[in-house]
Amino acid sequence: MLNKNFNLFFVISLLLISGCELGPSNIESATASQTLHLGNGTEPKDLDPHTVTGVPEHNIISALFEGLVSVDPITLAPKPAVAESWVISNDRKRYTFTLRDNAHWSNGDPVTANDFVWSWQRMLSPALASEYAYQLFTVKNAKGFNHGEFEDFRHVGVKAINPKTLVVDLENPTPYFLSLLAHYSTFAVHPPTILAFGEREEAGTLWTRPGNLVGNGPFILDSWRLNYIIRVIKNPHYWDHSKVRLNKILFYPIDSALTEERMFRTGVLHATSSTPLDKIATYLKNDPDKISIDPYLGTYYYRLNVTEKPLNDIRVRRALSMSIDRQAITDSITKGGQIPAFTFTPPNTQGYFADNNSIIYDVASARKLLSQAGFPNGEGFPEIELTYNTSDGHRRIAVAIQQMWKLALNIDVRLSNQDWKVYLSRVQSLDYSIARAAWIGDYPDPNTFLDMFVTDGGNNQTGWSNKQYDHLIDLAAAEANPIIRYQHFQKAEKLLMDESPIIPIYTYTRVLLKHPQLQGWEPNILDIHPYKYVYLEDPVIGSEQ
Amino acid sequence: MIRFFLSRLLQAIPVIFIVITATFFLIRSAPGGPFDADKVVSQEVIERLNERYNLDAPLHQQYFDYLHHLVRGDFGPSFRYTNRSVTEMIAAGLPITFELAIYAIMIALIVGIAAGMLAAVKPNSAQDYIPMSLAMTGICMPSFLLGPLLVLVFGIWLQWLPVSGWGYSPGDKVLPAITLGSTYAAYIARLTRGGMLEVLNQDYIRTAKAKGLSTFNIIVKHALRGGLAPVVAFLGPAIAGLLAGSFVVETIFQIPGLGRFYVQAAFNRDYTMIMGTTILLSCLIVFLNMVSDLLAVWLNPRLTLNAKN
Amino acid sequence: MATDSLQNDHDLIFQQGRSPWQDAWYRLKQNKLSIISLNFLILMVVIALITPWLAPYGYETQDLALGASGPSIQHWLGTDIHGRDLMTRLMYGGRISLLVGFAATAVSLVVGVLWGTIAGYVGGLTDTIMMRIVDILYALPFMIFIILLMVVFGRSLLLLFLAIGLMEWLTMARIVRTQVMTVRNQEFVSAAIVTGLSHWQVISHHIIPNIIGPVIVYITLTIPSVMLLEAFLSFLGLGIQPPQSSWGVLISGGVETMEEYPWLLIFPGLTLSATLFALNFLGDGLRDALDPRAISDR
Amino acid sequence: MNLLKVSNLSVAFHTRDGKTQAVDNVSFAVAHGETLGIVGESGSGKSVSCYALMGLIHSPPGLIEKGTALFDGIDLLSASEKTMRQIRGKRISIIFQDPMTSLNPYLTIGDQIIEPLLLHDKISRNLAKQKALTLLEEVGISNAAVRFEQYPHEFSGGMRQRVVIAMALITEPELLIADEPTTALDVTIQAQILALIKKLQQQRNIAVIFISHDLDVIRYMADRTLVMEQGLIVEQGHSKTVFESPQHPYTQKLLASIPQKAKASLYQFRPKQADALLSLSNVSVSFKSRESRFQAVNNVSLKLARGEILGLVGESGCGKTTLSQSIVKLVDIDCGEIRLGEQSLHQLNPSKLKLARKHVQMIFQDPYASLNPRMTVFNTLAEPLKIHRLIDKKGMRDKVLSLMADVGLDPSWANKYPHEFSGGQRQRIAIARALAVEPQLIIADEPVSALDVTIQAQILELLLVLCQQRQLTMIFISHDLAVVRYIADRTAVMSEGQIVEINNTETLYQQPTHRYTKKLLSAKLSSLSAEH
Repeated sequence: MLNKNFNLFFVISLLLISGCELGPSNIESATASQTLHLGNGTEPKDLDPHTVTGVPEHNIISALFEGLVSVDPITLAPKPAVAESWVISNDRKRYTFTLRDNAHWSNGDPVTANDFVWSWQRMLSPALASEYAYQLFTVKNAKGFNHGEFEDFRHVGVKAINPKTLVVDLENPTPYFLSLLAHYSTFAVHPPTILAFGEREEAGTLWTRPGNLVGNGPFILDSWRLNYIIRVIKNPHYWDHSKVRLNKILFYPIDSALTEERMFRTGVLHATSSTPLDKIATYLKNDPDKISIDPYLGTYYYRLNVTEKPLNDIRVRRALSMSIDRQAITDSITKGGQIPAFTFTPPNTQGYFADNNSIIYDVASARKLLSQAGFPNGEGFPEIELTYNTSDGHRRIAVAIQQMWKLALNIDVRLSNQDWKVYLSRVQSLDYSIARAAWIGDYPDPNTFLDMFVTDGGNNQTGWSNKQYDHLIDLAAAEANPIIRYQHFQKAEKLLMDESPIIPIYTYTRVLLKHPQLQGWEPNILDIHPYKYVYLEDPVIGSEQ
Repeated sequence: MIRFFLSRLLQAIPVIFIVITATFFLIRSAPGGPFDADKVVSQEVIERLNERYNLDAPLHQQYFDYLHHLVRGDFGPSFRYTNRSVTEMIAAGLPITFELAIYAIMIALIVGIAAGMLAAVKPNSAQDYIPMSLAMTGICMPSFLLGPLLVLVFGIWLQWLPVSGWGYSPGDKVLPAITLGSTYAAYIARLTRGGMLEVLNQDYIRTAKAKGLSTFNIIVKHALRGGLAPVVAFLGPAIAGLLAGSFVVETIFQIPGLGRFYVQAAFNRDYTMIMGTTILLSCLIVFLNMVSDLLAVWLNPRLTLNAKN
Repeated sequence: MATDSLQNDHDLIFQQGRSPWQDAWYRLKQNKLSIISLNFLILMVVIALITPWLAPYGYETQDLALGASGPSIQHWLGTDIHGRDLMTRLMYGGRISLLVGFAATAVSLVVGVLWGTIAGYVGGLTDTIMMRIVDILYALPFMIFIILLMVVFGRSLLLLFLAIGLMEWLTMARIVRTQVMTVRNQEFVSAAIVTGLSHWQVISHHIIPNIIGPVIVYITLTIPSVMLLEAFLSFLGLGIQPPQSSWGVLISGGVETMEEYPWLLIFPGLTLSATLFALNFLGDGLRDALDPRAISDR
Repeated sequence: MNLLKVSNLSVAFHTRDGKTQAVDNVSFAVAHGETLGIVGESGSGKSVSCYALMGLIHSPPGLIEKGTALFDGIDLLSASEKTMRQIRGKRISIIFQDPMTSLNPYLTIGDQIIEPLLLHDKISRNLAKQKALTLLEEVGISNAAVRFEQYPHEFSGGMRQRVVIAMALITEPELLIADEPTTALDVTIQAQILALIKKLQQQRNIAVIFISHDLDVIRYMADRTLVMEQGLIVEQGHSKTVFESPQHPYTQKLLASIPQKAKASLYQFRPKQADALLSLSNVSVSFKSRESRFQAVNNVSLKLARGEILGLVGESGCGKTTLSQSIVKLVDIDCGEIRLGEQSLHQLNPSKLKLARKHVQMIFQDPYASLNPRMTVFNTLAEPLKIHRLIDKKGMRDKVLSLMADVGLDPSWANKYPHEFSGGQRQRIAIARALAVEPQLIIADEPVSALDVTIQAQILELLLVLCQQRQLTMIFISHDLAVVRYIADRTAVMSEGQIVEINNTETLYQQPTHRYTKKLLSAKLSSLSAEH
C-alpha cells in the first residue's frame, strides 16, 4: 500500500523535474512570427470600450477597435482613421466627418456613420452608466441626455447624414475635440453583435468574449485566459491591414512589477507596463538599450485639505510646498528622469507652459511663512497625517518628504498608508490632512489638468474654491483663440499655485523596459503606441559605433 | 460512516451559514465601494451601477436576495470583471490553485517525511541535526523570500527553469511547487520526527524487530503509519491554509490561480467574488477537517468515527 | 559540576517545595546550547532596550544623496535607499519585532490555550461548538478583517498585537485541544479530582503543565511567523509606520532589492534567523527542562 | 545436546547516572524440548539477558560486555545483523509481556501473523494465510477467517496473547522465549494460555525460555528454574528442587512473599458498633455509546462498616473499577443512592462535595499514571493539604515529611519526581497522598497488581498497619484472589456488573456458593499445579 504511494510520488516528482531543458524563449522566436509579448498590469475588467476605464483595458481595446480619428505616434496630432477626412466649421463648433469606404468590422460589415450614432447613444445612455460618459459632454446636449433630462437622442448633436457622413455639433469650440475621438470611450461598437448578446444599454454581456467580439481595429480577439494571457491576432478585414506587420500580440496581466521585470529579463516579454524603482539604475548602467524613459503627461502631487486647521492657512500650505527638495526626490528616489514639478500642468503640454515662479524650493522663506502663520520653528504645529495608498514607491517618497519637513520646518507628520479603496473614500470625503495623488492627462491639453480644481469639481477633493479661478476656466472653455485661451489657463494656474491647495512634486516620466527588437514604438506624452506601426526586428549587431 | 457524514454535514450548515452572514455584512461595512475609482465617478453613475448590482436595496434585502440566489447555486456576477460570473472565475482559477497545492503538498510530504524519518532514526546525531536545521531554515524562510531567491538562482543565473507561467512552458510548475511546499515540508519534518520518535519507542516495534525485519521494513511497514498521525492532523488545516496562502506564490510566478482572486477581490471590494471565494474556502475547511478525521481513522484502526469530533 | 550549587539551591527552597518552574530552571542550566541561546536572546533584548543610547545614527536620519551604500567604516552594515544606517535601523527594528513577536505570541498563547483547554476538557457539545467557531474564524476573509480593524480602531501597536493574536490563536487552540484530550484521560487527573480539586485547579495545576511541551514547540514556530506577519500587516498599513521599521519590514524590503543591494536582505535575514534559531534551541531546551523525565531518559 | 548455551553473559547500561550492570556473568543452557523458567523481580536482568540473545538491546545505552550464546553453533552475540535477521522470527521467536502493546495497532492480525512467514519462508500469501488460519484455530481462536482481517483492538487481552503466540509459532521456531506472557491477563485467561503454551510445546518439541516474576506460574511451567537477582543467577536447578527446597536466601524470601492464606489476627476486623460508614443501594451505572448501552454496574447494594476492609474481586470488565469510581463520583450513577455516613454523595453541591471528597480517597492501580509526572513528591503530597486548607504554610513541610515517613519513604526524597522512584515507592507516594487529608474511607483499585511479589507483600503490610492505626475503612479491589484473601475481612465477587456473592473472606474462599466464584477459585494456579 505505502510502497505504491511512494512509487506514485516518485513518478510525479520525475514529471515535475523533467522539463529542465528550456526551449527557446518568447523573444527568440518572436521576430520570425512577429509575435509581440507585452506586460499589461492588471487583468482587464472587460473589453467593452464604453464601460471600462483603465490603462490595461486601453492597451487591448486599441488593438481591437479604432475611432474616427487616431493620433500620430510621435506628434500626437490627429490622423485620419475610420474618418478619412473632416471639415470644421468657422465657429469651430461643427465637425463633419467623412468615413472611409473600406472601413470594415472584423466580420466584413462596413463601418457606418449610423454605427457611431448608435454607439454614442449607447455610451451616453444613463442606463449603461459609463464612467467615461463625460468625454462626450463637449457634444451638444450630450450631458443633458446622459443625466436623463430628456430621452430623445435626436436632440444630441450627432447625426448621420448618410452612411458615410457624420455631423457632430459641439457646445463650445473645443480645440482638443479631435483628440477625444482617439479615446476608446468614443469608439463605435458593432450594433448587431451587442444586440446578439443583450440589450444595447446592457453592460457585462458576453459579447466581449473571444469568438463573439467584433471590432474594427487592426487585431481580433483570439483567446482570453483569465488573469493569464490575452491573445489577439491580425485582422484581415482591417482597412489598413497591409501596414500592420505584427501577426499576434499577447497581453500578460502581471500584478507585481518585480515579476514583470524577471519575465522581461528572461525573454518572456518585449515590454513591461512598469519598472521596479531599484532596477532603473541597474538597467541604465548595464542595459541602456533595454530601458526607455519618456516624458509622460502626468503629475505626482499631494492634496492638502484646506478645510481644516492648520492647512486652511495659505502660508502653511506654501511653506510645506516650498520646503520640499524635489530634485533630491527625483534624483535619489524615483530615479527615472522625472522632472521636479513646481506647477500642476506638465511643461510643454501641447505648447503650454505654466508660470513657474510662484513656488520655488526655498527653505528660509518657508520657515518665515510658517513663523508668520504662528508656528515659529514649527512650535505648536499639530501633528498632521500624510495619507497614501499602499505602495512601496509612494511610501519611499512620503518617508523622504516627512524627513524634509522635519528638518526644514521642524514639524511632525505621521505617515498613514491605506488600502486603495479606503484611501479613495477618505480623500473623497475630505477625511484627510495631506494625501498623495496623481493625475494623468486624458488628452494633451492643459484643460485636463486645470479643469479639476474648479469649485466642487469632482476631482478637486481639497475643499479649495476660488471664484476667479472658476471664471478663468470658463473663459478658456469658451475661447476659440488658442493663444488667449492659454493665457487664461496661465492666470488660473498662477492662482492655483499661489494658494497651493496642492503640492506638485514631479512630472511623470514613462519608464519601461523595452526590448531592442521592438520597433515603431514611439515615445509620446500619452504613452499611446498604435500597434499598426509596431513591428519586431532583431537589432543589427555591431552597427553602433 | 453514514452517521458520521450526516452529523458532519449538519454541523457544516451552521458553520457555513455564519461565515456567509458575517462575511456579507463585514465586507459591506468596509469603507470604499466596488465602483470607487481614481478619477471620480459621478454620483449618477454610481447610483445606476448600484441599481444594476442591487446595491441600492436595503441591506437586509440584499442579504436575503443573495441567499435566495445562493441556494439556487448562483454566486452572481463579479462586480469588477463585469462580463464574468463568480462561478466562472472560480472554475477558471480553482483547478490551477488545486494542482499547485497538490504538487506542493506532495513535495512537502516527500521531503518532510523523509527528513523527519532520517532524523528520528538516529536522534541527536548529524543525521538528526542537519535535516532539522534545514527544516528550521525552511520555517524562517517565507515564500515571498524563497520564491524570488529560487527564481534568481534557477531561472536567471542558471537558466534551468522558467520564471513564470503555469503550463505555458515545460518545467514552469517546478519552482512554484517547491516555493509553496517548502515551508510545509519544514513543518512536516518536525512533526514526523516527533511522531516517529514516539512510535519507535513502542513495544510493537520491538516485536517487529524480533520477527527479523530490517530497519527499513520496520520503519515503512510498522512505524510510519503511527508516526504520521500528527502529520495527518496537521494536513487538514494546512491544505486549507495552503490554498489561501498560494496568493504569494501565484503573484511571484504569474500563475492564474484562485489565490490571486481571493486577495484581489478584497482589495477591489468585489463583493460577490469575496463571498464566492470565502464560501468555497469555508466548505474546503469543513471538508478537509472531515477528510483529516477520516484519514486519521484509516491510519489508526483503533479510532472510530465519532460524530462529535 | 553544577551539582553542588544545585544541592544548595535544593536546600534553600526546600521549605516551600519546588515549583515546576524553579526545577525547569535548574535543568535548563545544564543544557549548554539553551543557555547560549538564552544569553543571545537576552543580549538582543538588552540591545533593543538601550538602542536609543547605543545606535550610531537616528533611525530616521536620511542622506538621500548617499542613497543605498554597502558596508563601510561609517556604516558597518551599509545604508538603505534613503541613506539611513542599516545597523541603526536593525537595532530599532529589533525593538518592534521582539515586542510584536513576544506580545502577539503571548496573546495567541493565552487565548489559544484557554480556548483549547476548555474545549478539550469539557468535551461534548461545548467542544463541538467551540471548535466550529474556530472553523468559522479560519474561513473569514482576513484581508477584509484587517481593513476593518484599521478603519474602526485606527492604527496602534496594541491593535497589531490583537490582530496577529487573533489570527494565530486558532491553530494554537487546535493543538492544545488535542493534547488536553489525551492528558485529561490519564489517571493522575482522576486522582486530582478525587483529592477534591476544582475543575479550574485541575486544569491549571495538572493539565496545563502536562501539555506544555507541544505548546512550547509550537510557540517557537509561531514567533517567526508572527514577525513576518507583522511585516505584511505593516505593509497593508495596520502595523508600524515609516520611518519606524522592524526586522520583517526590513527583510521584505530587502527581498525587492536583493540583486541591487544584497546587504539590505542579508543582514536583517541573518539577524532574524539567528534569533529564531536561538529561540528554537531555547524552546527545545525548555521543553526538555519542563519535562522532569526527559533528562534521565536520555 | 543443548540447543542454546549461554556463557558468561554480561550486559551493562550506560546512563547519565553512571553504569548499571543489568546482567552479570550469566551462564545457562536450554536443551531441545525443555522449558527453562527464569524467575526474579523487575530489574533482576531476566528480560535483558533474553533480549541480548535476540539482539534487541538498544546500544547505546546498552552494551553487551562479554559472553557467548551458542545457538546451534552460531554465536548470537557476535553474529552479523544479516545472520541475526535470518534467525529472529524464524528459528527463535519471542512472546512479549503485554499483548496490548506488542501488537501493531495499525495492522490487521492476519498481516502481522503471516509477516514472519512471508519474510523467512518466501511462500505465497495464500499459502501463508492457510497456515495462519490453521494455527489460529489451534491456539483457540474460533472463526479464524473473520478474525484474520481484524485489528488488535478488536480482540480481548487473552485473545491477543493467543495471536501473539500464533505469530511466534508460525515459523516453527526451535526456541521460544516467553517474557511474562500471562502477567497482564486475568486468572482464568492466564490458566488457559499457560495450558496452551504447554500443549504446543509438547506437540512440537520446542525449547522454551519462560520468564516470569510469578512463582506459581514458573512452578507450573518450567522443567528447570533459574532464579535471578540483580543481574546474577543466585540459584538454578530442577523446578521441583528449587521450589521445594530453596537453598539461596533470596529464593526463600521470594517464596515467603507469596501471600499467606489470611492476615494475622492482629489486623482482623472486630465490629464495634453497627454503624455503616458507606452504604450503596441499588446503584446502577451505564455507558452510552451510540448504538448500545453498556450496563457497567447493575443494581449493586452493599454496606461497609467503619474499620472494615472489603475485598472486591472479579475479572477485568466486571465493573469493579466503575463501581469504585462511582463512589468517588468520577462517574455519575444512573439510579440508586450512595451514602457516606449521613450524606447522600450524589446530591451534594460543589462545595459540600469538596468536603466529602476529603473523607473518601482513592489509590489507583498504576502508580506511574496516577502521579502527575511534573510534580515533585512534596508538591503531590502538599496539594491536598493546601486544597482543603488543612495546615498552614509553616507546618506544611513537617506534615509532608511525616506523611512520607508514615508510608516508609525517606523524607530526603521529597523533591524527587515520580519517575525517579521504583514502582513500589510510587505506590507508597500514592498511598501517602490518599492519607494526607485523613480520610475515613480508602478505595484501593488494584494497588499491588503492578508490583513484584516482595514489594507487594510490603505494601499490603503497610496498608494493614495504616488501617489499623487510623481506623480506616477500605475497599480493596483486585483480580488476585490470594491478595484479597490475605487482606480482606469480607469479600465480594463481581461479575457482569453485579455482586454475585458476598461473604466473610474465609467462608467465601472455602465454601463458595456461586457458580462464578467457584470457577474463579478453580482457575487459581496453585490448584492447577496440584492437579499436575
